[in-house]
Amino acid sequence: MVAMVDYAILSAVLFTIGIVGILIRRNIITILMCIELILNSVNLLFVAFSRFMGNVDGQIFVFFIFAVAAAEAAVGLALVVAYFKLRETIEVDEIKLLKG
Amino acid sequence: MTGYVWLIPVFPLIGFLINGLFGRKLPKKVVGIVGSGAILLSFLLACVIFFQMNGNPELSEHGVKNILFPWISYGDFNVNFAYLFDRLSGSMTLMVAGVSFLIHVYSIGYMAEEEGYWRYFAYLNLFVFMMLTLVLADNLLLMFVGWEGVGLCSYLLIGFYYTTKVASDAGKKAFIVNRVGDFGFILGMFLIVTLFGSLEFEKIREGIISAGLTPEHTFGVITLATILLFVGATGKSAQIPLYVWLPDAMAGPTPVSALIHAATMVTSGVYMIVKLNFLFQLAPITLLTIAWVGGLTALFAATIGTVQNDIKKVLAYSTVSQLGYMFLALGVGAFIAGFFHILTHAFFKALLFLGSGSVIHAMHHAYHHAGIHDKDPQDIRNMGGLKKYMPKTYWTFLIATLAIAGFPPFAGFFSKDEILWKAFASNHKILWAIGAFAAVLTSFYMFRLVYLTFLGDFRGCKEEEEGLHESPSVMTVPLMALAFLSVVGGWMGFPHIFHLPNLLEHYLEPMVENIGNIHFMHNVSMEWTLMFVSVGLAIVGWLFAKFLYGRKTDAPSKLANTFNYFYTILLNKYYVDEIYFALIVNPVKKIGEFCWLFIDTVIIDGAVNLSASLARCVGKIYSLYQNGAVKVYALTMLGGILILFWIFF
Amino acid sequence: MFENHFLSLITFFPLVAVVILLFFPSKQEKGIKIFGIVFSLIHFLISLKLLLNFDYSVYKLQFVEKTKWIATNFLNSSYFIGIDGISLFIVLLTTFLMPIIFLSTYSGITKKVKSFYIHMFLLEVGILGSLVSLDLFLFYVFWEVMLIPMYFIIGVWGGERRIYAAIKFFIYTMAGSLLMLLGIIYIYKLTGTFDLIKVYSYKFTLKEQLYLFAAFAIAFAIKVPVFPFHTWLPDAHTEAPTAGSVILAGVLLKLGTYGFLRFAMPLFPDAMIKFAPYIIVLAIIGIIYGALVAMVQKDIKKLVAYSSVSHLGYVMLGLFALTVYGMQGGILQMINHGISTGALFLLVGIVYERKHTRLISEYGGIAKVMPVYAVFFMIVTLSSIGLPLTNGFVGEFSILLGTFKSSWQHAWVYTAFAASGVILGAVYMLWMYQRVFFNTEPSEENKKLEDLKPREIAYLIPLVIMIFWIGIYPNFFFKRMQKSVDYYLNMFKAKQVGMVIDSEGGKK
Amino acid sequence: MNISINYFMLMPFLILTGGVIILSFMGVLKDKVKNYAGVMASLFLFADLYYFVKLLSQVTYRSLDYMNGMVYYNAFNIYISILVLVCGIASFVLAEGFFNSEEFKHPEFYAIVLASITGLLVMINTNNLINLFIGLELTSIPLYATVAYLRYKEASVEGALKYFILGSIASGFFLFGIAVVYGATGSVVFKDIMVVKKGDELFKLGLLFLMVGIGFKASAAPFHMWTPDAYEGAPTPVTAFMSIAPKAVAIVILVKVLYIAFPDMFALWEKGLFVIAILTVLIGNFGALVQNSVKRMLAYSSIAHAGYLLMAIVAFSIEGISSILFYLAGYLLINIGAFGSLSLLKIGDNDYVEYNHLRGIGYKYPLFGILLSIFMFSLAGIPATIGFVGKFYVFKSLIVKEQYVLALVGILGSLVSVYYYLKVVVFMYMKENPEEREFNFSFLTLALLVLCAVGVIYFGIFPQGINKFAILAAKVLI
Repeated sequence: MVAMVDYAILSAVLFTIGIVGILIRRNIITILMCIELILNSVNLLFVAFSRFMGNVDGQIFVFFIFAVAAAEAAVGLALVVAYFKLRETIEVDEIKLLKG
Repeated sequence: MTGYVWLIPVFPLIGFLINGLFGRKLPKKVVGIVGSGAILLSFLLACVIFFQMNGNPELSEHGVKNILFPWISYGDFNVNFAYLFDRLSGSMTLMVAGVSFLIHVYSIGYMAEEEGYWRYFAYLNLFVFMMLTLVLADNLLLMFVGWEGVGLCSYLLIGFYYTTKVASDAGKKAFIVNRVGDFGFILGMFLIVTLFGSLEFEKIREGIISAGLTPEHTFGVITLATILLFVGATGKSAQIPLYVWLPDAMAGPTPVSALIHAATMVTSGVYMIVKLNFLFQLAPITLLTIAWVGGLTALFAATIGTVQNDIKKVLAYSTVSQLGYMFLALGVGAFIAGFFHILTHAFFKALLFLGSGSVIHAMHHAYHHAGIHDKDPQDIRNMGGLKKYMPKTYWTFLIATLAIAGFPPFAGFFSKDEILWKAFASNHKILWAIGAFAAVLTSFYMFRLVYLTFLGDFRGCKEEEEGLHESPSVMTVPLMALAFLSVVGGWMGFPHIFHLPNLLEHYLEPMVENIGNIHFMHNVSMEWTLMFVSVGLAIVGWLFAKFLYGRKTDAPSKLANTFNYFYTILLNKYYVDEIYFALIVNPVKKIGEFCWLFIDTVIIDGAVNLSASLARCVGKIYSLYQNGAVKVYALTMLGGILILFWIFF
Repeated sequence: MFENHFLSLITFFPLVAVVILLFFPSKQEKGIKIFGIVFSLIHFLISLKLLLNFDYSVYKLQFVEKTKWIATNFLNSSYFIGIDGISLFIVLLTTFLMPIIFLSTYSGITKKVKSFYIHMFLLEVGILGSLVSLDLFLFYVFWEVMLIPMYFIIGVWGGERRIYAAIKFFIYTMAGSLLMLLGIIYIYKLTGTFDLIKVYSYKFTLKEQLYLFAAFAIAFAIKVPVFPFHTWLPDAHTEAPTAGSVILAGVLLKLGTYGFLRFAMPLFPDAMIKFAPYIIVLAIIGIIYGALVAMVQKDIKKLVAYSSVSHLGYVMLGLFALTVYGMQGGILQMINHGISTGALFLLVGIVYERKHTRLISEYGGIAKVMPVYAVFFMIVTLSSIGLPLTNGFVGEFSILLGTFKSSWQHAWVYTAFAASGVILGAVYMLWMYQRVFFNTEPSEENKKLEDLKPREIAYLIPLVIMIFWIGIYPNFFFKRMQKSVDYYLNMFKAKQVGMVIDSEGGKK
Repeated sequence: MNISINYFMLMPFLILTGGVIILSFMGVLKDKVKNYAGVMASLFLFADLYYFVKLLSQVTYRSLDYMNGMVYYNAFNIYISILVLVCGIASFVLAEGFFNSEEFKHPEFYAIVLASITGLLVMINTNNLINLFIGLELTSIPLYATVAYLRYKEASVEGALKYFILGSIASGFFLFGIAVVYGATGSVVFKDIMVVKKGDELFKLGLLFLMVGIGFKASAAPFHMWTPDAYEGAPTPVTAFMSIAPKAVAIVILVKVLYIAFPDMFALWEKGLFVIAILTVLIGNFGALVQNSVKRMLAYSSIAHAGYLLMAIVAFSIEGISSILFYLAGYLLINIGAFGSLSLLKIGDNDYVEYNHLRGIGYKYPLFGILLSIFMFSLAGIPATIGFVGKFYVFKSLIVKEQYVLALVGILGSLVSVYYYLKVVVFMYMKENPEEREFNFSFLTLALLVLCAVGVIYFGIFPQGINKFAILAAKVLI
């Protein structure tokens, strides 16, 4: 039997991987993927909680998150494309025009 | 007429207003007439009131009082704008108005060619207004009005030739040094208000008498108050340490020196103390201080006077010295003698100044005639033998010299001798000796002046000599009037030993009660002895001067060389001005600059600006941090989360 | 309807001018200027009714108006205005100075005339508003509103470093005001009202008083300005146009001292007693320090600015002497300073207009070419150094007397030091006067300077009249202030009953 | 199971959603019709506005609950909704003026902003974390798009990207927080969360993450880093919108979450917010101090204003909430005005404005100068403007709660802010060598600005009008 804590830990690990990924990867596409990873780690958590508490709220929430993730990805990719058109790069470290 | 005391000072005020507002457009003649006429009216009115008052025993005891309106009044403090014409102030008023009138008349001639003629008369009239206010004031504060007012006029008149730096410097110096004195005066007034609750002379006097104060009671506050008032007096009456302005004040027109810096204004310190004698008597320490300051000033100034070469400077130091005598008199408790000397001094010193003015006038014309512009018309080394050209001036000047040197029966003899005797009689023998020695010096420098100026041969060139002539009668008549007064002025105060009535003392006796237990010894033979001694001293001074300057010798320069060290010190007036500059004026300026350039600019404003730049600096640092990199942003967020973690767990 | 709202009418009357001016074509500069003069003159004449109808036989707030303004659960503020003997004369001083200032700007302001006049009128509203407000919140609003037009006046019409000066002025003043704002809020927290009269009767604990007094005192001290908060003043004065300097020196600074008298002192008497020795010492430092610094200035206007520091030191000293004499003198000295220093700034402005420099060294001997000017300058100088029969003397004398007779320990030491300012005042003013007017023959360039025009004489004469009026018959003013001063002094005493102050030093 | 749908309760969302759909399709229509896209969009907002105003009179002291807090109306929520709608309308007006000079028409723009507004309304009018999240995303995602709306401008897209990446991280945390809270309490409804016993570590963690997520939206330091960049990159009307509506909503959501769901944890979040608020005020003000771009300065200043609002949250009182609500209303007027003024200063599509560009503009365009000055003084909190009253309320709520440190930091911040706000005025009126740039001012925008300025002054002098509502709304919340 896998305990609730294990799910939580897994979720936290995934979440952390996502965050760390955002921080260390330079390619925006990878960063988008890390964001997805973060969202999905939360999904895991929701489902696990929902299952262990016998409360469906969490599972419903997951569906919403799917939708949101999709929308986010769409807009995110669009931005990346637009940016690529202008600068011909998607290196995140190059994005330094606005500062101060 | 006794309801019109206030008109006495107001006449000159009207004169001032007329001349000041419209004088520029009026012809010179009218200006002169208005100026002198206003004073004449005052004088006449003063005479009328004087006699009316004396005719009425009630009035003559308390004086004539005119309350115009309450001036400053709040809480329990009330000062009226009020004039009091009593025996003392009345006598003083007569002298002030009379001498002023003569000098105004004299000025019509003396200033005839000046550009600022109307301005001069306006100032002079304003001066008389202020002086009369000072004299007639019924309370200390109003007296202070006049006190500062005459200072203002003195400032304006010293700086009459304002386009020269010397004159404007001198004017400013006079004002500021006087202010130092006034600082004391104000504080003194505060103490008096605190003690007596009023500044009215009568109230103060009543307060003292009703409280039965005697010198033993009042050691402390009254001593302090009187000392402070005396500080005021040293400023106005040019005593050590504040005498320094008076010699410089000679930069003004000569009649001004005669009126303000000899006859009237400078004596107001003495007058104030006489007026407040009931208070000063309660402070023996103050009196002792006054006596010593006076005595030392008399000697000190006289020594400087012996070597000066500027005719007016000699007279100026002489004035300082004579004022010293007056204070000496006050200090030993001989208030009436002090006052007596005010009067006689006014006559002969005004005469001396006017005479010197006449001489300067002549020299000026002479130089003008010779086409010389850079020669100092006041330097006695360039004069000599003027007797020939200006006999009236010479004779009147000589009378004044005899008076100041203390030759009987001229005015100065009586007053000065009275002072010296009182000093001796009150057991201040050292002070007597100082005074006596100063008398020798006085006689010496005055005769030196006479010899160098009027006798011997003229020391200028031919062209100059041709330009010399006697002054117009508008100038010589006042000289003669004053000469007359210098002769007879002393007769109102014969010493007891003459067995002639001492009018002045008798008249003023009620004003000066002996509440301070001031004791004078009665020793007729001693008094006679000393009188002869002092006459002898005057003769000694004269003979000495005659020996040195009466004929052409190189004795003076030899003497100067022998005592080169002393001579230089004396010639440079003991370097007092330089010392003041080094110790006070320059440090104050330096402090000012330090305050401005360091404390204000660097420290205070620096702190203000620093905080501004600090803020900018913080902003700049932050804006460097916000470097545009997404990763930094994300890390910052994580940092924030960590902070929250730290707070939460 | 104006009978009941007369004070409001006086206060907001300049707004009418603002509205009218908005519809003036900006090209009509002459028309605007004349309108300004006439309007302000009318305003002054109307405001004289305050003086005529002022009842000085008893203490009471007069021309009072009180209506609800903001009424919610958390903020209750009323439109509560009124004057007493303390504010009366400062209000009148303001309305009196305005036409004079406008006359002087007739030639002084050449650009953006219309907005200048609008700002001046707005400023006047701010000033009058803060003087008549009896509600803390209302007061604060006016107090801050005042800053904006002044800021523009310095910043737009000022000299070379005007922007620095304007911002410094604004932020410096604002720093103090914000502290005061916290104080006002704190008062409201404690008392639940902004109504000054009600707050007067509230007894704060000593600790509360200390904090609150500090907050108020800093705000007012900056405005006054008390040493060492004064450095904005020389900058603001030097850079401001003449009109700005006059109103700044004439009235704005008075609001600081007025604030002390109206708010900081009566509200927190015990704290005041505790702080007073320090404030007195600062005031005295200000007197001497201001004079010393003024002495070495090279710019006439800066000199006058520093002299303000010195003069305001006297006012502070007078107020904190806590005696009838000192307080009367302090209030009178506020008016005096408004007149004398205002006049000095006007006079400096006159030569500046002609020669475009204020450096003392550029002048010399100009008494010869501008005799009438020299006379006016002399009179004002004398008033500034406190010569008897001029207004300055009465004020300074009363203040010094008040200090001397105050019950502070070492009062005589305070007095002695403060009185030394009398000497220094003469030093710097006369020295400046000498260097400007005397000393040499005027240089060729200065010979071309033109003497006063009739217009300039016209606006200087009222000031000279005031100088002598107050100097010769100050009782007119004292009488009208007497009851108010008594009232406030009694209030200080009354509110201190029961507090332990004897052991702590201070009041004997 | 028979679920009846209460359309009345859902009306505002439906209206706006309809609007979004209709406007999206307008892109295919003729240009003539497209011209009216802004008007149409505004009409939808007006319709919603009407709905909420009507609703307010019904529910003054009550609340309407639909589906256990999924949709929840009370005076508080309605007050904010109205603010958001007004802000939306105002930014549409600005957008009309801003985009109008360009060649192509923008029905999509309105659609996207409308979607964002829908999201905001969802966020506001719910007591449920699920809805809150959905609303949040519905707000954010269109905003990312609008920031990058001028997609041919690097700054615009860059700002959007940064906003997007950081926003996603914040969403992740927010979501994680919800999950944790859900795990700790078993509920996603505010009221239930409050009732459930708690205090364990998990619960605290949830609170922490929720605060991070909302704090990001409110641009609270140190989660504010995106703000200047995104604001600067976005077209000015969008910046105006972004600086007001989402921020206002984030602040009130924070209030709601903290006050309704976590009141017992006051001691904890008070400390957290205390630090955050101070940081926000200081960073906002000091950051603004050194900017050259006026827009970026305003971006930082909006951070600072968020800081004042956060301070008021710390006060934790009805008064604090009412002061927030009042402040927001004032902030709406001022910021629309300030950004609106900026939006006028563009040439072509270049809306970059430096201080230097303002030189002498006050004389060239007097009305503009006066308006911008009013807004600047109001932002600086000078009395007789609404900005002052707002700040006054905030400080007052702090002092009443004896939060003296916050109050002092607040006034320090205000003091610093005076400098950079005044700098605008300085450049407009006091600098020599005026810029010779010509602008075409849109009449509509100017009219709006005048309206705002009048509001700023009027409510600055007579604040009761707004104040009464703010207090009413605040009372309802607790």
